Amino acid sequence: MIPLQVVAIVLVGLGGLAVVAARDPLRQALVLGVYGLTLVILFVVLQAPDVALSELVVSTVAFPFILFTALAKMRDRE
Amino acid sequence: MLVPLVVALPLLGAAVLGAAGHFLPSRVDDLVAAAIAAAVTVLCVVLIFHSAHGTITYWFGGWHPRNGIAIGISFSVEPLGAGIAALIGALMTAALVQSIDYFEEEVPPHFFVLMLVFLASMIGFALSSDLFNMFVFFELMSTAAFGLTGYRIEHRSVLQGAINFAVVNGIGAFLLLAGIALLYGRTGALNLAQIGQVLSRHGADGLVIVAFGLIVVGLLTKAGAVPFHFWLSDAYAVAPAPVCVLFAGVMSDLGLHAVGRVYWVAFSGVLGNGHADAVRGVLIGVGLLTALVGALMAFVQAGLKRMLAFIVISHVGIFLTAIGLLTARGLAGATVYVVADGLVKGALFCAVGHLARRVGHTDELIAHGRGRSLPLTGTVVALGALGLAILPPFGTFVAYSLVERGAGGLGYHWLPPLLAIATAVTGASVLRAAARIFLGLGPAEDDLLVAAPRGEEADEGMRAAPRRGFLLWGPAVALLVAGLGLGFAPGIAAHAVQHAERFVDRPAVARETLHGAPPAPLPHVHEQIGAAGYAYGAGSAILAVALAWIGLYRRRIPEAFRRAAGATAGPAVQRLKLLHDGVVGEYVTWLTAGAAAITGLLALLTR
Amino acid sequence: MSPRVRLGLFGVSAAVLACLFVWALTGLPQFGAFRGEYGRILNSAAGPERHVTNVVSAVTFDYRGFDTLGEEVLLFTAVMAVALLLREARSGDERRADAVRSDVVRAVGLFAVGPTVVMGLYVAAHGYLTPGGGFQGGVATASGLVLLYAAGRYRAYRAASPKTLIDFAEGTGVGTYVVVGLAGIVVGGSAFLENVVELGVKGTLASGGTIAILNAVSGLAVASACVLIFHEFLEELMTAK
Amino acid sequence: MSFLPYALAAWLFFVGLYGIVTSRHLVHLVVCLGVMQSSTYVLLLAIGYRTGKKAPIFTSGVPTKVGAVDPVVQALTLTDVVVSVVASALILALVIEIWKRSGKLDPDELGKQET
Repeated sequence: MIPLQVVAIVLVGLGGLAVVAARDPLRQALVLGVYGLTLVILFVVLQAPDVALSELVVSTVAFPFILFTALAKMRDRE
Repeated sequence: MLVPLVVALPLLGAAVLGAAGHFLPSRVDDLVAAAIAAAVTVLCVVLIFHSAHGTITYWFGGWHPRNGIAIGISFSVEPLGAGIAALIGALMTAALVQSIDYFEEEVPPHFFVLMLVFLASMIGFALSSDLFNMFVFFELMSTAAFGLTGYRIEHRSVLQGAINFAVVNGIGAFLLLAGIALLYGRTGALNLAQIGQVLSRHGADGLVIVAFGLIVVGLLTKAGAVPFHFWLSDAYAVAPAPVCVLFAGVMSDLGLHAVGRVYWVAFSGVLGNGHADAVRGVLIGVGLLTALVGALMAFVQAGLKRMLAFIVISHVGIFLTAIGLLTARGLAGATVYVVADGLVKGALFCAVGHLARRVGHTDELIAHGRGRSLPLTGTVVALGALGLAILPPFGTFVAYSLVERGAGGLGYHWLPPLLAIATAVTGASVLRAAARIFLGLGPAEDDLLVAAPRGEEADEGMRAAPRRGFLLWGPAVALLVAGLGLGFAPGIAAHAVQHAERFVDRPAVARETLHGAPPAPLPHVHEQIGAAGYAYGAGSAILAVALAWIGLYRRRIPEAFRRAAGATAGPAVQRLKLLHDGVVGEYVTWLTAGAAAITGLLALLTR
Repeated sequence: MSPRVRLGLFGVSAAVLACLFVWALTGLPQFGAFRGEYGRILNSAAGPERHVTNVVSAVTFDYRGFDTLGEEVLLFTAVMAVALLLREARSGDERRADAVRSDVVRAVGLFAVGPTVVMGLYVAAHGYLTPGGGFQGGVATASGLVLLYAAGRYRAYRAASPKTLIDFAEGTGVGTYVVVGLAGIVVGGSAFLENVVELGVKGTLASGGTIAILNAVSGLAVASACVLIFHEFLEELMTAK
Repeated sequence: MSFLPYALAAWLFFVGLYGIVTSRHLVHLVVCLGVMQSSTYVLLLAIGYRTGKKAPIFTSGVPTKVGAVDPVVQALTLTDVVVSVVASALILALVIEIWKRSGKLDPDELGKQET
């Protein structure tokens, strides 16, 4: 196991915890984006560029966009 | 040649309706979908007979195994699986025919797209012999199903039922996938037969046991076994009745069918010798618990849809017990039972749909006596109830008697009576509701029963409009006739056992799948229903009628006896009711507890 | 169940389950020592047999192409289900003003639209040669269109994503996958999803036979699925309620 | 040390599960579901990794004989990543509808009212 893999694994582990611990959905959506990027790094060092690319497009644009739109909608009446 | 069509045809139909369905009136969309479902049913029936001579293994993309190692995805079609596929097709056809007149409004094409995808995914799940492919169809099935559950978005309980469904099934799917990943790490294979080959070379260590546990838990979540059943009663109670025909008739049972396949094809080599008792104990334990809890909960429901949902749970328990016997006869019994019972439950849900459409309510206390104008539907419900209560000589009874002999063969003579009690209680629940709604018997109030949450039973937005009825009740009658009539199919029990015998011969199945070896010859089987079988069948039906009477007129029972019964059963029932409160966090907690218990017990018993 | 009881029950069962899970994980081969036959066969066979350089896409679109059909339909199904759920009539007049007002954001957004879409298409097209493919490229292309919205051009975004056309594209994407599969039976006289097209020269865009077609078709389906989802959510946001 | 990647998968699985059980906001719950899902990706890719081997992409100059990490797990994962977003979107659509009807997003409150 190379050091980069260890670093990536630790980052993902912390990232996952941070996502769950962020109880405010708006902040959580931001943390989730960062978590996605750590996953991308992990997939790259696991020699899975195809999956990394998948995760990249999904976690940087698609999922945050959907989350923010949903949250923006639901802030309306509160 | 025919094999891929049973999945490709509905998918193509779904794509076409998705692209062009907007331009057609919804009746046309519906007819197209129904025609496809009917064609698929016919294909599946043809496949039952084609595969009788030997399993049809179909390799997608033409990627046949190389030196006995599977590199592609395959469907394995044998009569038992094809029979279940035919059941799926028949129920879907009935549901789509009924929905022509069931919905008052213009139904968006998306609904039919989802129905067709649902059809394709269930059939794919039933026939696939690749573990990951099964997972894909599992997810597809869930996604289509919870879209359909949320169809009537007007009421919140509907949305909540759909969310509980999505979350719990999602977690179940992750458990399943984790199990698949573990197996892939061990065997480097995804094909069930190949996994079985590799596993049987080594002993049962932690990985094998936990992987089996996780996969079983994932599948049981879909099936709705206790304690994974909470989502099911929420979801089935709120989905439109034609959709429930499929949910109740077959979706739940598919999870169990998969447990049987995964065990026999992949795990029987490594767990079968020496550990079979452990697996048997756990599966039968969960099965019996599910059968009895489901029956009890069904009996205290006033809402017909929720009652039927708990009946589904109870019967899932019965099937799980049958599969858990881990014998060919148990497997055959479970399969015939799934088909016969699926048709009966489908008929009941169709009848409920008709009732909802005509009366506007399906709560037995609210609809008390209002069904008098629907004698035919009432007859269907009453006969269906007796079918649930395994009245001889109908289809469900023939299946039950197979299970009964299977249990007897293992010396489990205490098992058949327990199962018969569950069938009697479920039959009694429906009989009682039928007597109240269609005959107006008994009082119109009963504090013992759980009333349905507002909006759920009235099929929100559905008004009591008189209508030409044929398309509403026709499918119910057809399904009921098929389900009860299955008992008269000549030699069905013997055929089922023959093919089950072939199915449980793991090494032969693996040789056939991976090396193209000729199928093992069909063993000679003679099946005769004994006196004990008839006694249980008649006993269950009589008990069902008696319990229904008690349910209606329990005030006539002597006070002292009633109070004693209330004091013992009351608190337990009350506590049980309280657990089903719709909080998703609690459902997930139970899921975790159940997963830990099942996997932990397997680990303890095999050590 | 009170929260404390729930947490207690969860804690105990999760702990048990976690121990079992870890027990199972110790049975796996050492990290990095995996020697699965399946993957090894495909790694050596895919190049010669299918004339592609990216084995992952050969697995995705050929050896396990049937799975991918399932995944693609899953996407399609989820989109249809979202459309079914959010189907309420949304009155067209109550649209809100564009959400983004900052000129800098608009400029950056507008500037990024072109490259993102081009990059998405590139990733989609070269899937069987280099990392990427229809799934990743499809999402990227759809994301490019979303940037139009971020750039404050809701109208432009709507113009670029006409609902009926995208619906049609989505259905076509899935339908074509099935049709290509059926072509294996009808034209080739062989199996569902079996290759019936010239394999072409390895390393060029015109290689891979059905892999190239299925890759393109998936790109279309994924892109339209994402656009449709974005569309539904945006419409939901834009309708005041 | 070599157990670390597998441990990560287990960690993510249970962290996500904990988040779901204790969640007081439906959107938070959906995101936690996503964390659980990513644990299965990590598990699959960790299983398929082979020390010293490269990605299974054999552009000119890379002979097939060298071998590569397992391509199958990657194919299984990459489509699932894309699909999972849309599946989450579906649940979020349900959440939006619930909010529109009740103005509530706390799963516990939602459940209690029903009974």
